[in-house]
Amino acid sequence: MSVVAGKELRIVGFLCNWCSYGGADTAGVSRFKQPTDLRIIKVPCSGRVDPLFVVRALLTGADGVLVSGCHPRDCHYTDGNFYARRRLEMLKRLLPFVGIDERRFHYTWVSASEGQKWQQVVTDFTNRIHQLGPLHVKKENEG
Amino acid sequence: MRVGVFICHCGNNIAGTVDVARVAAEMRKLPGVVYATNYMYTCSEPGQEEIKQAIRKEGLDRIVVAACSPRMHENTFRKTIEKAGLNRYFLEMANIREHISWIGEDKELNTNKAIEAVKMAVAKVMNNKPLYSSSFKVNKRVLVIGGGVAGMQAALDCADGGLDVVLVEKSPSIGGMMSRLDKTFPTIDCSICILGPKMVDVVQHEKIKLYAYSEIDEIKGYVGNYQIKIRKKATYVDWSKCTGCGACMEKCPTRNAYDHFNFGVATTRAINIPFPQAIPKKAKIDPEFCRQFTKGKCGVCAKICPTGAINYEMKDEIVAEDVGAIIVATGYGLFDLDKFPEYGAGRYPDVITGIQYERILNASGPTSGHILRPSDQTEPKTVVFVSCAGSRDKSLGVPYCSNFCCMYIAKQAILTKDHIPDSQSYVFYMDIRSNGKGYDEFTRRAQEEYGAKYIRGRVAKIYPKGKKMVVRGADTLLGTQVEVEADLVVLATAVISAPGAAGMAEKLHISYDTFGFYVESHPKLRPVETNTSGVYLAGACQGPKDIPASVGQGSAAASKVLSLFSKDMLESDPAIAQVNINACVGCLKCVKTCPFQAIKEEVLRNGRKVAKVIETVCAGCGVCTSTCPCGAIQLQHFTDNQLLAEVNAICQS
Amino acid sequence: MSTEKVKEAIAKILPDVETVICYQQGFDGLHTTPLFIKIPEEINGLIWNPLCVQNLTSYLPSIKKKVGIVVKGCDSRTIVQYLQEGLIDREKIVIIGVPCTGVVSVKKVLREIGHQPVAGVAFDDNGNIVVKTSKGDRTLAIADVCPDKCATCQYPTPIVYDYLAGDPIKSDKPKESVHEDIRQFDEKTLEEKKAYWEKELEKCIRCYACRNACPMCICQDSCIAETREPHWISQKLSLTEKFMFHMIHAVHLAGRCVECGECERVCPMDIPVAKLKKKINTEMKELFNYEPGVDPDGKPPMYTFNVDEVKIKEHKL
Amino acid sequence: MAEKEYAYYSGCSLEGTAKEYDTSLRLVMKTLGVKLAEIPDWSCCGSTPAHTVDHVFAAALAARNLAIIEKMNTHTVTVPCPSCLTVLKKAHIGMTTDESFKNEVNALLDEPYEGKVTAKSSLQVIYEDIGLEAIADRVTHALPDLKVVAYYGCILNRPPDIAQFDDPENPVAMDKVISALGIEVLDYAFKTECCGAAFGVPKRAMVNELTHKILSMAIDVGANCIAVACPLCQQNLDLRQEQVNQTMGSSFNIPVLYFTQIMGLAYGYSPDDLEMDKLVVGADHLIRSRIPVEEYRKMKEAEAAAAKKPAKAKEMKEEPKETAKAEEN
Repeated sequence: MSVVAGKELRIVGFLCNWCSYGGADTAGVSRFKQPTDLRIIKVPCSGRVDPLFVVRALLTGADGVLVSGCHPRDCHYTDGNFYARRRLEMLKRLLPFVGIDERRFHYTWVSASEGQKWQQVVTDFTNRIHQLGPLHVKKENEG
Repeated sequence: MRVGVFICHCGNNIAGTVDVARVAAEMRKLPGVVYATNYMYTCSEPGQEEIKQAIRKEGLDRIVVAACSPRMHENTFRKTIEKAGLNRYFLEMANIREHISWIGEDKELNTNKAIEAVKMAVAKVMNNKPLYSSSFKVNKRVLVIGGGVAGMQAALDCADGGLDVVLVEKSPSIGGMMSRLDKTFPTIDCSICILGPKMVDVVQHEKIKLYAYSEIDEIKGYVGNYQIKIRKKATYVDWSKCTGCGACMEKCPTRNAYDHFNFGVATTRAINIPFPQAIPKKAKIDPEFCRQFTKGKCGVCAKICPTGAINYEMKDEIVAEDVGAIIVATGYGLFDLDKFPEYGAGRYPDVITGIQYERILNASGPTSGHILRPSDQTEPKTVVFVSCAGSRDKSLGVPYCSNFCCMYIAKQAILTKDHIPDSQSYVFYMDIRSNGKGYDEFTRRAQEEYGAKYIRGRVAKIYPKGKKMVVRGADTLLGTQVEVEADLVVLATAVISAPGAAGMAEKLHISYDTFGFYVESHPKLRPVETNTSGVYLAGACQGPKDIPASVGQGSAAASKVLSLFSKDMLESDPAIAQVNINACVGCLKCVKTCPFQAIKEEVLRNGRKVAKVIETVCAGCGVCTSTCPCGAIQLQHFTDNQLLAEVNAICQS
Repeated sequence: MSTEKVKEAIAKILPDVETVICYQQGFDGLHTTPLFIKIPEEINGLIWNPLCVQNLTSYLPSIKKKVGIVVKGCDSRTIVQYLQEGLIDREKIVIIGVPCTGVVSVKKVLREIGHQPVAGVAFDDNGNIVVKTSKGDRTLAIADVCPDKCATCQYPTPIVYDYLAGDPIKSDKPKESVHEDIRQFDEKTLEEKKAYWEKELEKCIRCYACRNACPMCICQDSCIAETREPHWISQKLSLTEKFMFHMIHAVHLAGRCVECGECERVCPMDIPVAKLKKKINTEMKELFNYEPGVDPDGKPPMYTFNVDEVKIKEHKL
Repeated sequence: MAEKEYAYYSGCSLEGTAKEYDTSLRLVMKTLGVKLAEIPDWSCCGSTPAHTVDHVFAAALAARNLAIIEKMNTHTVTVPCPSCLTVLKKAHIGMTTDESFKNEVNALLDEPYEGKVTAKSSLQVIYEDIGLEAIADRVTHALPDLKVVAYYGCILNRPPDIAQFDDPENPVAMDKVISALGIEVLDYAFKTECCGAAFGVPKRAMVNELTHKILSMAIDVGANCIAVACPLCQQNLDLRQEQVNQTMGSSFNIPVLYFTQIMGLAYGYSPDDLEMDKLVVGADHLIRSRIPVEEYRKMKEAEAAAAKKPAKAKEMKEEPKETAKAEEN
């Protein structure tokens, strides 16, 4: 059991270490309450996020995937999020072509100081996924 | 593989909303996990000792600590396991505090989420490889950006510590905001009298190289090895010849140039030296106002200059400097009057800002220290101060307190009484914030000894009535509306981030908050560090700050640089990209995308082309790894397999 | 007619190159196979007709010596893309371009003749292919049995060449038609599209023929579909893993696929694998006004960026 | 110029106490080439006691009208009365940002409101959609004696989130419109000051005091006329002047005109067309000098020529005193 049945759906988040992971920490320190569905994977930079990680997650069990990096122009590594933006936009447009609702994948920018924005992003995205419901209705007997 | 898992209670911070014992119990069921326990404070001395004991007793070779954010204690635990003989990169942390216990209310859901988070960490740690730092040489020069009091203090402390300092100031003189102030609270000593000698120390220090009227164009490199490009803006005056005699300024026919130093309280000449104590005391031309530039003819200053320093053809010049660390002290900005339509939006000449009033009070200011109101140059008898003009006002985008206005208003009220004994000051305030040494006594003196009338309430409107300005506000203590007919109104306008702060942060790769203030590494424990190693903060660029705090931070930043430079070699972060030359097909797409030009082409002995990472240049972003189609270049510690292990741990369970 | 011109061009360049890559007849009249000409005598083995379908340019990145190659318009896009990505050295390649009015899909022909053994093939002057079998001759219009890519071909004349065998031809197909099939497919509901791909990809036997034939699949032996470092997918023949493999192929070709159609041509299971890549091309055109393999000075959009992206808007939640 | 069309929600005041606002607005709009389409079967906007008692019910009153407008050719409605405007916009914003509120309100309506209507004050339409240039183009008459201050009142520009027009503290639209007519407009600090009209019945003394302030500030800055865009403002400032004079010992006699009446005068309509006779404080003495623009221009030219001869000796010496504010370093 990975999520609490009936209460949670499976949401994977890829957060860049410098901005969004820090933003999530800031939200935590400020005790900004959030839904519990999200599971966070720390990456150094949103530019590290191969779109195929998102595909892998969506194909193997995730109901939603969230990628969050530094605001454009404020990347700790100068250009990482600029690459991320292109790649993730490409993926967002490809997903519906293979029958996956693009709303299940969201990418955004949250800085380390934006604890409140992080709370909002997590809450809104989780609500959205709950509205869409589970992606994997009939579970394949795999894995 | 023998993984050990340590779940921290963090007192009640985690254990309050996460069933830590159950998390530990669940972990024991995982393949590979041979030891799992929970402990009150894992980061404490005995907590760390327990990890070391377990490593020895149980023969653990991979460690997972589930506790607070790795941004907090990852280094602590890395050192712990290293002491027990493990490679420090055999550690993973699961953030079950900031990301779980502090943000979720349901204990069952939190516990489940914590189990998942630790599972992910276990999955990842089993894919961790030992990594080893290498060391590199440090360039022991430091760049200080901003020549206000914080930057000057930092520069002097570094220079006194034996470091070569490059100080860059964007205005024509160092001194910053403090050089504009008349007196300072709570001692009423003269601002320029205490700052002036410091300014002289800076310019005379053999270890400090000053670039005034210059800006940072580009910053490249990393801690220990930065390459800086500095733009020396064209002054149209050859400073090597200029003696600062001021003859040009006297003869310049353009008398209506905007006076930046005096915040527009007066006008200046198109060629000017900002103020008598300026350092360097050199003239510069404002081409916006100079007739030679606007009309194409004049040349008066060129004729008058005894040393022939005037050069209308001068262009910006770019100079390069290499440094090993950077102290950012770029200061703050102030709200403009046009933000306040209810106070006339700058249309009423006798409604001015606090900093403008400082210039009017100042003996070397445009009124030679006589308080004269701008509209008719008469002495005001009633002066109203409005605190929080913009500050603590969400609707204006400044929800924060500007920190030092309460104090300077009290100071200005005292000085007003000193200058004009039969004057009366009124202060509209929300709260009096005077929480420094001797501060509260000072605001009380303003009221009790100098008779300033403090009215608790906000000002709704300021409007002219004859020669007077009527200030209408609420007196919330009396529960009435009050109107004061004033001769002069001073607004304590909100402190905002310096103009261009965001752009500077982007050049430095440091974070800034919604308001443009730079974000420190930890609000309590790392107040002058940034998340970019080698870059430190001083003064109000990090948030509104008064003089003592700015000076303190300047010294703190300097001490950080001095301790960084106490070693000749620095250890590199081994979490960088690595090429598997057997898998690399030499397409070199990684070379194209690397933001740091850290990858180059290498030809093997058999003639095959492959990618090669320049270890000292790689910053570890991983763009190459997500670019490489065949997975041949892998960012260590964040390899595809490590991240896939985490994805699988979530999705396939 | 072109055949002679091609032969002439080859004869001219042969002294200057190590080998010239072109086509010869395969095991029957319907099939062609690559021919590597090293000496003048071998030129006679060359054939040139609408059955010369295979994209020969795939050989180029792995050849170190100077070579000549015969290309159609569509094949030339691969060369352009190689040049953009720095995978070949233009100096080391001599290109003989041949304007093309459309080729024949062997699969379609075989389907038409009921997969009978072919005794011989001829072409008439009216754009027909005549296939001889034991059950008699069958005349088919080339336009009816061409691969899908020919129906909307925008580049009948090679984009880059050193010698052009024949007169340049202009495309008579409307530009909008190129992505029309993608637009139409996209109008289906999510459920329909999901069901479609599940049905199609379920057929995949993971033979990797599509990958091996793809000129832009430069990884070959290092393909992450088969490595354990990194270990992206398992060898299990499940729908998820098949789906994943085809998504890997598509994503790795984002902004690179030159739409030569080799992947689909070689697929033994008739899976429309080129469609996924074409969809991404449609988006690349829309987002970055980029078309792979057209401009030798172009930059593949996934390896560059603009600080301000005009077409990418921030997504709201 | 193609004719612009707007739905026109006059509201109850313009059918009664502010009849002249309605009349002058229609004339001005006609001159400006704007078609005002009547809203069939419009009803109360809800700016009654309803909005202090029941938000859903008040919004339903407004939304009923919005739903009717939604079915018309144009989806933009112009509203002369700021009070109606606020209520209509508040209902619209509430219903388009809060799904559950929308459902609650629509439950009370026969025809649901889908949120497609844009409401603009008549001043906003004239200022933003028609523009100062077109306003100036239509002027036929000069009004040399008029010295106007523009009084916007409390809710034309506020709260900013609802009004979404002009500056809430220092609005300028009416000033600019009247200036564009060639009429002198004076800076006025009390543009948005409360006139107290809402307390006209229960707290008369307070209203008199507030009204007194507004009127005396107008006199202080040298105005001889107040321009308004709100029926309640007009009524309060005009009708109450005598009362103020009696209780406060003042002697105000300053006409309070709808800005559309002033526009009408500049566009050549007669005072009768504009129903100027409905004013309590008459404006005849200000209008007497009205003169066709062409004649006025000639008169001014002659004056200037006469004034030029003796003043010849004076020479320009100094630079113009403008101090352009440079960007802060």
